[in-house]
Amino acid sequence: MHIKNYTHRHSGKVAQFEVRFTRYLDNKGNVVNTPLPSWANKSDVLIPLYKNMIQTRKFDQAALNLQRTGRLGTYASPLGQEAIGAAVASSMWAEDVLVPSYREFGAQMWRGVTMTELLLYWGGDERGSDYQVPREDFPVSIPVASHCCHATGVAYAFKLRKQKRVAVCCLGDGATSKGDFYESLNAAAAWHVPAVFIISNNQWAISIPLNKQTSAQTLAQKAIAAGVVNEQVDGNDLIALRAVTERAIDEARFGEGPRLIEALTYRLGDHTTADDASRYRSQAEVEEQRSNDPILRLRSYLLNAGLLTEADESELNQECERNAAAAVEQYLATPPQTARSMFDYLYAHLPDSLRRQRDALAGQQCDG
Amino acid sequence: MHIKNYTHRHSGKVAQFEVRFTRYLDNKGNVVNTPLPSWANKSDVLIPLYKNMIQTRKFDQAALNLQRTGRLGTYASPLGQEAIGAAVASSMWAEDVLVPSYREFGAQMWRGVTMTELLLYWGGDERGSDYQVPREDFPVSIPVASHCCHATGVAYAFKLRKQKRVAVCCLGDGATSKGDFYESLNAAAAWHVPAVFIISNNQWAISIPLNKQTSAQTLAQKAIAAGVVNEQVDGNDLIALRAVTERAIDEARFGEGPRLIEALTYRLGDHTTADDASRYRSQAEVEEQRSNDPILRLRSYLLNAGLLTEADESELNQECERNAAAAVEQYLATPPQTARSMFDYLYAHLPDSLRRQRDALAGQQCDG
Amino acid sequence: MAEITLVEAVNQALTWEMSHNENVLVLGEDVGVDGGVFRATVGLLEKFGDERVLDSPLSETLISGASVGMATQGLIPIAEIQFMGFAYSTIDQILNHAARMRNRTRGRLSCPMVLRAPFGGGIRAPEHHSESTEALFAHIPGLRVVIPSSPIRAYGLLLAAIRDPDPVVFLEPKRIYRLAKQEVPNNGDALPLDVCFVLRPGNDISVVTWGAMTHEVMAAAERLADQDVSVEVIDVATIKPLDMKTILESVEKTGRCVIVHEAALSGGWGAEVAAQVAEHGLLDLLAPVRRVTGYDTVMPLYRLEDEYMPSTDRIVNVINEVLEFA
Amino acid sequence: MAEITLVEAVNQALTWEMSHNENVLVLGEDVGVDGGVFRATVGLLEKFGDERVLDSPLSETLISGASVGMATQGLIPIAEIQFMGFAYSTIDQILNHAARMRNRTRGRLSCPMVLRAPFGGGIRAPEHHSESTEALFAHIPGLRVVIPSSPIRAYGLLLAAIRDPDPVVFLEPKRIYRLAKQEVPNNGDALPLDVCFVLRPGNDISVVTWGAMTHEVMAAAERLADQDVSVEVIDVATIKPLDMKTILESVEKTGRCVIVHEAALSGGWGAEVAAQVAEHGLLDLLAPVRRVTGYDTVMPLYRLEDEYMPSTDRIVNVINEVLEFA
Ligand SMILES: Cc1ncc(C[n+]2csc(CCOP(=O)(O)OP(=O)(O)O)c2C)c(N)n1
Ligand SMILES: Cc1ncc(C[n+]2csc(CCOP(=O)(O)OP(=O)(O)O)c2C)c(N)n1
Ligand SMILES: [Mg+2]
Ligand SMILES: [Mg+2]
Repeated sequence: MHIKNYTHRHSGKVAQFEVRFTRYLDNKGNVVNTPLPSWANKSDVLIPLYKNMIQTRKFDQAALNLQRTGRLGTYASPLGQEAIGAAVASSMWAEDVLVPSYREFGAQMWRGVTMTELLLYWGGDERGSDYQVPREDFPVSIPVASHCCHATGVAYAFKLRKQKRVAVCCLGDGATSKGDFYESLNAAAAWHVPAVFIISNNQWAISIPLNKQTSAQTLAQKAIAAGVVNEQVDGNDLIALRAVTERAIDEARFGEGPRLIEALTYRLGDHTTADDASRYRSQAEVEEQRSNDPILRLRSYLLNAGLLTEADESELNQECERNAAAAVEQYLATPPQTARSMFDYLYAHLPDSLRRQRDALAGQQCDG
Repeated sequence: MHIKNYTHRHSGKVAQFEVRFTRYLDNKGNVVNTPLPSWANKSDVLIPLYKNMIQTRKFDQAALNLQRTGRLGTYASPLGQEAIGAAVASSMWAEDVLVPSYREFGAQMWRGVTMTELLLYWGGDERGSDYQVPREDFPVSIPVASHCCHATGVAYAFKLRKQKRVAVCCLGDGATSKGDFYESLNAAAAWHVPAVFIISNNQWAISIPLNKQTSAQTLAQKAIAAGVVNEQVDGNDLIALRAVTERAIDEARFGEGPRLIEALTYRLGDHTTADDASRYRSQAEVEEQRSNDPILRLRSYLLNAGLLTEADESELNQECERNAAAAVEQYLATPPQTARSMFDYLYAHLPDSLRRQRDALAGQQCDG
Repeated sequence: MAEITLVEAVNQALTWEMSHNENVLVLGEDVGVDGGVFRATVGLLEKFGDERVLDSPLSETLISGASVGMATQGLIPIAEIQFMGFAYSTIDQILNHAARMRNRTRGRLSCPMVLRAPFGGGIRAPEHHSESTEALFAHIPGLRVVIPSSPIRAYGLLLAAIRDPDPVVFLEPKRIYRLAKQEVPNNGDALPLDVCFVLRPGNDISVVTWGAMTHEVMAAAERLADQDVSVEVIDVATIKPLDMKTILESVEKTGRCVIVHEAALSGGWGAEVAAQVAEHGLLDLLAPVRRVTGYDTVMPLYRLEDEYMPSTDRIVNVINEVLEFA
Repeated sequence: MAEITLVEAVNQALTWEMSHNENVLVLGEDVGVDGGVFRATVGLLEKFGDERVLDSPLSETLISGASVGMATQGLIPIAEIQFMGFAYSTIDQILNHAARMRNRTRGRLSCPMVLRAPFGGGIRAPEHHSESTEALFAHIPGLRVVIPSSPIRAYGLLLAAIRDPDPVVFLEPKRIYRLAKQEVPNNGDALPLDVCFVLRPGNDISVVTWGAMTHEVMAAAERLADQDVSVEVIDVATIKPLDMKTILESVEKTGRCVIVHEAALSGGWGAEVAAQVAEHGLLDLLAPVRRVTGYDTVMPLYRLEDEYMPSTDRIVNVINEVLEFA
């Protein structure tokens, strides 16, 4: 038994869509698409971005090391995805708000979150989310995709107050399967707010590869469901990424409505330190992806373009390593919060009924 | 200050989509698209469908009358949307499973749900969901879109058991804003299960018009986010609807994966009897939509095509009216359940700890 | 001064606060042109425009989650969930984000939002429209849960909820939306949160309740007064955090306690009240604390809803049993 | 027979039941190739194939809702939610659909599904990974909530949960996933649901607990035994519906009762136990029922988690206070 050969005739097309893709550099750093953006030959633009990527990687190494030696909790490495944070954050204004996932340290650091704060957070201390610089940025969201709603809300506040600010939300490929991602996108468009959603499509959500996550050919097209302008970009190509994010954020800022960008990248490390990726993906796949390393790619481009020397580079590396080491030291030297600090920020004013509990905590008992 | 004139160059298109639309009859019942489906000149196919639409309307009138006279609870009228139920249900096999919204009485009745059962349900009696005929069909889902997940799950069961059955889910335009709708679609595609989602786009979700609900130009395109084949159809054109639903359901049945259909229609009545639509939409809009009445349209077509005479029609009307009246009578004559029936179906076996409560209920007290 | 209903008092409070604080906005399904399915937001769109009276897509998760985002920016979103039966998908946002934003950022960000929802049975509503699940929210640390029981308290408590710097779930007993009218001075005066209200002083027994059930309890108290039984009626109002001081003082005086709520017995908020009375008031108690509640069943469709909900008769009976306990 | 851990016992039960009932399937995030982030489903994919061991998209609402659909077709889906902190978006499906499918269709359709989730603190996990919110589920009529406290009980109770014709939320205390090993005969024998287990008989005081806390309570009982205090330890196991018979019989014997759980105090499931003990056991009680629980705070990040959770010391102290009460 099989399907009849139906002959029903469509009367016409009522909508058409396409997803476009941008890449400037191939994985050797060669230019494959011209003209390049105007800033692509400016070292004052590119070197800070490159440095942010290096710093992110040095931080990552330090954090992994702390974790392995029992001095940090479960930790999620951004290895291989460093271009995204640099591109996104450098396309934002200071007064914009970042609503990050748990893997966008580069973006957070660019905006002023310190490595010590990041370590405190992953080291189990709430003070790590009390960012001293980007005071309005969100703490990382562990519940996947739930923070997309926050970005829509923040962007709504900007619109209501006629502020030229943008809420930028970073999420993963796995996050695009969640309903709150879709609801946020749909409402952002319906309300026409300045929110930009950046998907770091690193091909894996823990052990779930993209093709088990969705049958959509691209993640960019998820935006079509909400009527949101979208595009796909090579997420390991800093030049392409920055061109795309800069435009999207700018457009959102100046009233063009929300945007969605799918950045194609690859998670080179385990999902977190609690994960063992060798259980579900081949070493060959990972090895192949190493040649796409965004840092190596930008490095080749910068060296070729004469924007960076090997000497600059080694200095940069050393500086970033020193910074990471200093943060580690500061982190390890930070005394823990007192137990009763559990009550300090629970409410603006601790309700009377909780005072007893707080006081009992000192005496090691809790019975209302 | 305005947006810079960005020049970033896309490297190419990575995906393309279109939404197609089908209509065979204009709103006067004239054929505007040929060839018609093969069954479009068969009275044994069309008259039962026409009758189902008439029956649905007669039921609706009876239910509204009961509600107005205080003998039925809040009730949601399908006025103006009768073609959808007839087309969808007649495209299903008996062993398929319908997962309906609260407004698809026509589809439910076609499948064997009795008008008495429908009245009992809206009259506040659980027995109204104990359908004697389509034993596996779902009861209506009041929480909007939550039932989409059920359709995906039912379809998964069919796939697992290699049954050639389809789960058909009916939902409204408002439902497409909910995350569970999207999650269901995405998983249905990822799992490649025989589920068909039918959106009755009646342009309103209570007082929210479609353009406040979403910025998507069509609702069919929401399926693109999940990689689901989709199309749009004139939902007041029974011929087009049936052609489209029959094919989609057949394709799903024979392993082509899920389908989504957007049926364009209009809610001629209030949202429910608790609603007063004149608060938020103009009488002129409603009047204009009356000319799109799906029953009148099919009637004209049938009369023109010689498939129906005015005499047949009046007989049909009378029969449907009698059926509705009989159901009303049966409904009103049904004695209420006992109070302790609250416990009868709570669990397969009532836990000991609840026996006391059940017994206390007789004695009018509940204190554990 | 005209007398107004509870739902009108909600509207009056919203109007007052939106007039006096431009950071306040309302959002939800049908809150704009329609004025809300219960008309709680009627007239706001005309007064404050469609940016501050925001009809949202049909997405409860988004409504609550976007409110979190707005609140961190210093707006005070008042989100309406159309019925409590559709509020469960907000729990993720309320529990994982709203109620802990201040704590997790050590005070850097906070979440001054209000989530309003009508709840409870008794209006012959369809399936899923009549439940009372306040306990699900009240268990969440960092949250406040407030339930008014009269027009005056709806006005004063809603103003307080809006002004509170932390998230508040404000549950409106829809059965009494239009049951009784009161004169409610529109003076912007809030009532205190976190304290119970003694609706009727008495000496023989303390009856603790909230929301619509205050009406059955007051009726029971009236009836018992005829038998010379003096019932103290306590309206908890802010069920989370719980003002046990007022309740325990009352029980100290009366020695007997009955708790009344519509929600299912097991794990209902009455359990918390009972547990605390039994712990801290044990020596005062002359009889066991009893609860008169809905059953541990699914809220039945409306034909049987009156059998489900505590009636004045049931309350009177249990009070009598407690009084007779020796 | 080899000794196995609690999580291995879960795996053993899943394997047994899937081998003996082809209607059983598991679904969830990472349950297939990865074998679950805690390895509860390891090996199942190889044995039963990817149609019965279904890696799902990252969508908890869908996982629970699709399970409802499957269950109405007579499948027995065992859905894994990776951590309880991500289970809140399932409440809508569990409360509005799963737990009332049988009731709302008068028995025509039913929902024999199991929703498994690891819960609780103590493993230095990231934010949102350590909460205990069993009370949210336990308040839902029509549901069962089951919590094992040892490998043997994990095996027997999970088998029972899978075979139960109604929906069961099965919460696994992840702190003890690998804490202790036991010989667990793999014979397919289920343990009974809806009854408490007396882990240790005693005469002086009844301590009621569940999940990981049984370990602290047993340690406390050991320690008190040295002081000649005889503690009866009751593992509630099925917290909903609640077997008060066993608990009340114990309190009748001991006259004293302490309840211990990790979850926040207010509205925790201990409130229900305490309320019922206080009501039905009032005349037996020689001292107030006390609760030793987490605080009404947000579960702190891991540096302070030990301060949050009831320790053996805290439990011993409260037991001593209750024993000294006169
Ligand atoms: C709502 C929710 N469900 C499950 C988890 C457990 N979890 C943590 S990360 C993750 C995968 C996320 O994948 P993706 O969105 O692609 O981000 P990536 O980790 O690859 O950066 C899962 C399932 C979670 N944190 N939140
Ligand atoms: C989850 C949820 N939120 C809110 C409601 C209240 N409500 C009932 S119907 C409705 C509008 C639904 O619109 P649509 O999906 O277009 O279906 P229609 O009523 O037009 O057939 C709303 C908001 C609900 N039933 N469920
Ligand atoms: Mg990923
Ligand atoms: Mg509609």
